[in-house]
Amino acid sequence: EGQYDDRRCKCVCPPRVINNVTRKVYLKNNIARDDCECGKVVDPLPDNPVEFCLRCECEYESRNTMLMKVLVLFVLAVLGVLVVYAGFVMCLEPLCAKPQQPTFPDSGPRHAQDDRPHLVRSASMLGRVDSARQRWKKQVEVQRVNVYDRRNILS
Amino acid sequence: EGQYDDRRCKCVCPPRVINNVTRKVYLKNNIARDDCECGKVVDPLPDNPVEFCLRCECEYESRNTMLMKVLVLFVLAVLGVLVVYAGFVMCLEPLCAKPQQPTFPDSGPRHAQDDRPHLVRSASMLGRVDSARQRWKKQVEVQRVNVYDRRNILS
Amino acid sequence: RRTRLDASGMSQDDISLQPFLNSCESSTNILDSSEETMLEFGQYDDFHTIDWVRDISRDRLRHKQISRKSKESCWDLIKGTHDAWSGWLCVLLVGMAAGLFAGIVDIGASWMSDLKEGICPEAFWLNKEQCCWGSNDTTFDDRSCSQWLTWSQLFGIHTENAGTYILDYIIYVLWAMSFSVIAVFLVRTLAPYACGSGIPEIKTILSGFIIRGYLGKWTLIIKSVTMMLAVSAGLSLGKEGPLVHVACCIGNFFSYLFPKYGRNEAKKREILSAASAAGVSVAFGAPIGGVLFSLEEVSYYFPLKTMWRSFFCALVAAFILRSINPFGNSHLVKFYVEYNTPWFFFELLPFILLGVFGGLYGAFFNKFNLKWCRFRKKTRMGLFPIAEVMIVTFVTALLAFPNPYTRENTSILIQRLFKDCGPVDDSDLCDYNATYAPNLNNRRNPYGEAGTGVQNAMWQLFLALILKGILTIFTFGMKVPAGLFIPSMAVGAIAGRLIGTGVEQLAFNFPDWILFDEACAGGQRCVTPGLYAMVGAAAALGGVTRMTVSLVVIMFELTGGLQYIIPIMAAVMTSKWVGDAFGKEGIYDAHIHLNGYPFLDAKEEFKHTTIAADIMRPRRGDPPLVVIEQDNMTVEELETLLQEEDYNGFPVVVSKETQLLVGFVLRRDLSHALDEARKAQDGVVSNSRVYFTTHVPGPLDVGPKPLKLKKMLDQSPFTITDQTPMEVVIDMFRKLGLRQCLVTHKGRLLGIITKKDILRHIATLANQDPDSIQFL
Amino acid sequence: RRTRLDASGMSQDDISLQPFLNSCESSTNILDSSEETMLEFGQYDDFHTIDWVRDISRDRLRHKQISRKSKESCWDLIKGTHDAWSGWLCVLLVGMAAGLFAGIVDIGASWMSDLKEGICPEAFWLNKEQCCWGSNDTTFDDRSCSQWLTWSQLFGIHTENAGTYILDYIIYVLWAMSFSVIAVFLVRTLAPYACGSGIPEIKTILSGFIIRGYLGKWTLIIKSVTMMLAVSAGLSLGKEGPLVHVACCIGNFFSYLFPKYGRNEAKKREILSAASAAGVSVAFGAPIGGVLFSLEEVSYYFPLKTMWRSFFCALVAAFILRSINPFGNSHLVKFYVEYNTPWFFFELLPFILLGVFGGLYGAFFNKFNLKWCRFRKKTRMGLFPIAEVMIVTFVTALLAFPNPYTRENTSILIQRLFKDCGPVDDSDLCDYNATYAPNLNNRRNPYGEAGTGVQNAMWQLFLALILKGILTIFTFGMKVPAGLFIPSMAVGAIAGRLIGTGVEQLAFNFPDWILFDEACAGGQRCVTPGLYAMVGAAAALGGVTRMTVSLVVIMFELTGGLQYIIPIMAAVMTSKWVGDAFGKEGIYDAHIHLNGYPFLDAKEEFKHTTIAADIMRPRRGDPPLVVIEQDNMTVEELETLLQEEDYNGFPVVVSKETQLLVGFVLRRDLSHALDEARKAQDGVVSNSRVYFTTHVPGPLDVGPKPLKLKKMLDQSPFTITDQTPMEVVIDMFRKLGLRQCLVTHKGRLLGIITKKDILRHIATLANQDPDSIQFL
Repeated sequence: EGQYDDRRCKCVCPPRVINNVTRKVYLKNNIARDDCECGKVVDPLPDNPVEFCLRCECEYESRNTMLMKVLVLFVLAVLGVLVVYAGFVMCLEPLCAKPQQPTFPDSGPRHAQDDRPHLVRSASMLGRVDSARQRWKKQVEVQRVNVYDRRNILS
Repeated sequence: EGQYDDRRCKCVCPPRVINNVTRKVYLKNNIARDDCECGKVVDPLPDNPVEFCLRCECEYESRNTMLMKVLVLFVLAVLGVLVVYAGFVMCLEPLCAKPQQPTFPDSGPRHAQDDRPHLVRSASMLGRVDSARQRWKKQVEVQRVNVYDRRNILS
Repeated sequence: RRTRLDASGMSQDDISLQPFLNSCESSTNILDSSEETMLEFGQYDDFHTIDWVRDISRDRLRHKQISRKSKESCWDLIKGTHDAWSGWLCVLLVGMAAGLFAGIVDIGASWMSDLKEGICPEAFWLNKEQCCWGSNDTTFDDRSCSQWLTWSQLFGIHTENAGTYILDYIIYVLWAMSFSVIAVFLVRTLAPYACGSGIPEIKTILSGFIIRGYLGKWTLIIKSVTMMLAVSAGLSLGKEGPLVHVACCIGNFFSYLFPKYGRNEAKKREILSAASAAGVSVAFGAPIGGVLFSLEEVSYYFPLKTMWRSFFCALVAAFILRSINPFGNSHLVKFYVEYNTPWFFFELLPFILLGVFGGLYGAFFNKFNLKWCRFRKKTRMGLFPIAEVMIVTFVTALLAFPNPYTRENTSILIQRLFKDCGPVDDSDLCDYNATYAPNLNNRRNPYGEAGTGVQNAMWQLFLALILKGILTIFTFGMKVPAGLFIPSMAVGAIAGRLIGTGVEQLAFNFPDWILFDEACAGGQRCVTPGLYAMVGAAAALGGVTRMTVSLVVIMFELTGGLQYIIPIMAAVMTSKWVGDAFGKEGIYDAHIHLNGYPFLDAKEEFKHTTIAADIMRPRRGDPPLVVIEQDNMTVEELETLLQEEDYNGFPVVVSKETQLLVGFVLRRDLSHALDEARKAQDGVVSNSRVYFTTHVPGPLDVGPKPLKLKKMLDQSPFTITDQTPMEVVIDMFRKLGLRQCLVTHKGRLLGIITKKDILRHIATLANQDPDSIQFL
Repeated sequence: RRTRLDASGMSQDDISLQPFLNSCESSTNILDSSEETMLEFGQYDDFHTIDWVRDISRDRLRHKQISRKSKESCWDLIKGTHDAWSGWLCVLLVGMAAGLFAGIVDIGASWMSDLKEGICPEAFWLNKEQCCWGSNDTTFDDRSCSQWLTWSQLFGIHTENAGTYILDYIIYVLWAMSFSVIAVFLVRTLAPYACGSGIPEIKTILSGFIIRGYLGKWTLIIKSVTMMLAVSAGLSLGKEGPLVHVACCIGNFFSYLFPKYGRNEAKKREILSAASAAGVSVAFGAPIGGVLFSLEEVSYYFPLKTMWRSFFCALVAAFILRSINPFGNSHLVKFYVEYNTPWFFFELLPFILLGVFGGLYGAFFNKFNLKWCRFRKKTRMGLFPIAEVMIVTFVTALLAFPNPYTRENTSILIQRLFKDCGPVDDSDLCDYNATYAPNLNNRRNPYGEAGTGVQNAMWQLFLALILKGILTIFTFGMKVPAGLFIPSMAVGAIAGRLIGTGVEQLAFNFPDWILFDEACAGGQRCVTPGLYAMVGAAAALGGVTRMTVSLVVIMFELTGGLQYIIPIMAAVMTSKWVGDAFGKEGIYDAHIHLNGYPFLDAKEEFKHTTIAADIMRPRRGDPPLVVIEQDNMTVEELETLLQEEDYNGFPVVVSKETQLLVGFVLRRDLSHALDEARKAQDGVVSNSRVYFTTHVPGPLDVGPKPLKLKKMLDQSPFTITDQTPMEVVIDMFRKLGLRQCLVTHKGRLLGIITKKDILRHIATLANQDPDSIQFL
């Protein structure tokens, strides 16, 4: 019924009692910018329309509900994927993979010296992706150690 | 007759023919800020005052003619003094004083090494002023040479 | 100065850097051409400081190569042109992406926030305001309508009683808890660097520090998403600081598309500088304020060079965000207001009072937040970040729900406080006992004695002030994305509105007081409480962050009226002075110090009269400086040296006796070169001589084949004499972006000063623990 | 490097400096304390470059003395506090005075301008607008009224015919001639430095150059007065640039009240930087724009440090000027306008076109103005400045009177062009064949087919465009105060209005063109010609000056609407790029080069790969560098050295064989010390040895009493190696504010590089005449 339209004209007028309700705001959806005038928006016009309308202030407003819908759905999708993926990383992987304790014996941030060789060796696409993921996981591990365990950055 | 007052209320209204003249602007001087309303400014109000006045836009404005008067007179005074003094410096002084040609033999800007001794010697007030004036004159001379004769600065 | 440095040729890097590293690797033949060497040896290790001079020189060489090449063929000319324009293209992309991200975050966060209270069943993707946007049954300018259902209504209970209140209460708390748990879980699992505000780290990174992954793609995605969640959870935090971090991540991402920036850390920071301007621009809808923020707070080495480009970037971002129009009000921020009422001279007094409040609040907040953060850092408490977030969220939600001013999103609260009461406002805050003419044409705002609504609102606001003021201390620093612009502004705005309403009532009841001059004479309305809220917000924010010009300009752009600059400036100035009296540092600098980042503040003046000899290593009694002789050391000796010492680099001298300086060689270059030479098997053996000179004895010499390493010698290390005043030395480090500087006396090498030495020296002189400076 | 330097201990100075010089002199005992030496040896010669590092060190020592003293007594504590606050106090005074001067100039100039046309006999001190301000017989929003009499009316002729026209014409020309003659006469007689715009010189001075008297009191007074005269003469010039100069004079004046600033050239420039911000602030009513102008164009050594203080100064100045309210419209500039109409996307095309026009005009203007100025400088024409001004004024007045748009003051013209046609505008520019509803409540602006009035106006404006465009070339550079902001803006505004009206008519006649999208559909008014005028003004100004951010912000502050930033930015950007394609320099930089000021641009990037050894003196084949041995020269030898060589300073080495650098001694310090030692008669004779070392052979040595000069040795001269890339060297000179730098190789002194060498090198690489660099 035009409830979620993208264009409206909003008139703010002096208070007036209609059907026992004091009314100040009048809206009309889906109206052209040019038609945004008191006379075309205020539905039961009072007896002195000119004087009444001179006291109204009408404003044309527009929004984009389609964009909002798309963005909110996008956000929800991303959020869902991330949560599932994070759950996978957190819970399942440690079970599947062989136990691999994070070892950071030295006090300095650790560098994965053995990364590039991996990369160079695995020429296939799958291997590449896998090695990138491994490297990413190591990086996250380093971040986690810095932030949560050693707490030396991001107070 | 309040012609040069400091406060006015100016109403811009829809054009209206009064005494064969189309009038849009109505002024009223020397009026309080609170009274700056169409009803109190537009003198022969038309028959439909409410509707007419709703279409007017009134603005209260103020200025300071006293300040303008003082500043303009001040500017005139300064200008007069400067012109007279410049005339004196330009025309009379060369006649009174012994002819003193500006000598700038070297290419670098000249420095008046013999200024401070003057200053130290002349302890009296008059002498001080005089020596300051002499130094100022030399400085102006340097400026003049730089700007007009050698034209090396202020293209 | 003994920093740790691993000897791996190239270190682990962001994934997106990989193609460049590959191409980099394939052409690494360091003994060939000095230009190649310069171009390829550009990677830094994690948590190290970059060498601005070196990077800028690399860029110049690259530029020269390209412009030389571009005369050869048409294609190269196009490539050259592309290179010349890539800076503008890059900031254009960054600005567009920053605007888009800000739009997504704005829409997502406002939708999720309202999810705590209810839903729009017919179009669930709309938030409360948008749900009621076209509702014809709106009678007043209010936000509720029949389309929007609270959760209890959704469950079919349409009466309002204690039961529905408690049901809504529980659902509110549950939503808040689940949002924050998801946020902290995502951060912990996928991108730990996404937590916090990010501005201290951005400042440090732009001053030339490397934190690998801090501006990575995962950080970008996780921070964007969790930012929405954290805001929606109703925590006392904002998304403005994190937006700056997100913008910088975007800048980092796009800079990899342009080798000019992606492969040169110094040049990349030009893009980051512009990106941070874009971040502030979209966070506050203030492009000019963003540029000034970038200039005043963030940029380091090139304050003016990038200004025009930053401005462009900030404008593009603002333009895109405006096209998205996330709030449906055609402004970039929720709390944009446009005043037209004048302010009067006597009001400067309450404004300055607000400044004092802001300064005191800033000092209070900074002190206790720092204490709490230090406590978290040092004790076992920091080991339970998830539990901490859950507890804080629970407490926040529990305390926030009963008070209408804390229940709603903080942005909406600020908007409510900033807004002046209009003729059609029927909220509590505008409940004045006033009868006013219906002549809407000269729209008079309501004015009169405060009604019960206003009195209630004052109490509730006061409670909200205390709640927000205290909760923020515990919230800022938690392991979720958390900015403090919004909560600080909220605290200031509440205080401002309280004082503003007080002054207004005073002026109404005693309009003839001498103080009110003639402004309020005749019962005229002379006080705008909304303006006080705005000034208060500026003051509180100024007290916490100690920003100056950029803050004033941001607030000015929020109001859009030049005439309010003077009140805002008066308050911010007072706030800064009062705040400085209790503690010199803004919250960001304090966090930088807390974490011990190697940040050499560009604005602080060094007031002491020490000289270089006091700071330089080796100190009196230390073993002499480790140096390399230019033509008198063997490969083996150098290898031993590299194993025994862990300095970042070594000065090369004519001989150990004369100590005449020849140049400086970096550890990683040297070790790489020795490795390569060993591998190449062209006759270099352990007792081959290493020559850093042009003239190398020919083959008629006896002995093994010599190794020529002159190409990798930095022949123009910065030197100062031992008598140089420290302020000059510090100025050199700051302005030229040095990493180290050699100290000489009468031409002979005496010692070395590094950035870390300087930071420790400054810390010592300020009676702080010099060992707090951690990295380098 | 062979610059001339006289040996007088202290040079001639401004009069107000005298007391300080005296006190300075009385305590000059250079052999006593090094601190004293540092504090007192601070004067520079005319047309020399200051040494920033040295001056900053001097300030630090002074600060240390004061804070040490302030613990002693209560009075000293007060003095210490005053010293700490003197910066703020000084800029407060400067801001207030700048606002006052701007007010006087504004009122005086607008009054005198109208004097050419007539007078207000009942209150002669009011200009035309103010004369008619309260006139009740005003029927339209027009400026003429019965109180204001033209000269012919004053002579009793009340009919309008050819005779009165000619009479008014003659009187107009006469007034113009007399104003300009008085102006040029006053400038020539009392303060020749008051002529011109002043901005190139201010830029140079702030970069560390000394021009004695350029910021003196006489310059201040004469420039203020003659500025009004020049504007009133109707010449094609503005008062905005000169206002910046005047503000700097005020800054200089007040800095002498505070020894911290008055006696330290480097510190004084902090005040001058703030003063220039205040100057722009009052010139355009744009405080933020002023600060950015100061930052972008003028400030040099301390871009960010003074920003907050500059902002304060600019705001104070704006506040004072606003209180004076010179135009009676409660705005700071005549041509302030506030638009509310939106702009549409398709309009970017004409805006970019305007940018192209602006860039072309800028390039054209810069080229021919420079040619004309060079012609004036090099030929005999420059010897007749008074005649030149008279001729130009005569031609200007003669051509300006017939055209109503050139007859009036340029500010009024710009105001007229910027203003959108309102419902009550009845001027030619708003003469549309349109009937519109009398519903003033939704005030629709007139819109329709252009009437004859508009068509006439277009022709007249086109003629005005050509006239202004050409006359400005000959006007800028004449020996009267002359800014070019206003004429450039006028040219751009005319072009903008022309194009804007064209687009408007196009949109009216073909509203359905694809280009106009749906913005103009249904005959809606979609084009605001006033906005085009504003964009055009920005573009033309951008083309001439090549300002960027500050220009956009200034224009934004003139309109007060954030939404117009994007059009303005698009135009300014295009204009800068188009302008840069024809010539890299803005007009100010071009004039700096024309005059050969030693200005090292802080923003230009050095793109070449030369090294220090290429620039350093002595060149290959030159005689070796003149050095002083630290303990091996007699007083006589040094005196001979000083007589024979005219270098600014001499390096001190261990011995001529080793060339190991010990320090650097300034010529004037050395010669002063030798003089003093000779005068003191304590045993120093011609063959006394001079020692620059700490250890001096005791009295058991044979020979005359030695002279110890270690105190005056600068033991920390800046050194670089001969292999240092020039871009690093230039960066050091720019950022650290060096005057000279010593070049070493393997610890041994090789040569020296001065700022002049660098400037000449840059000029050579840019294919310019290196000898154009005159001073240093």
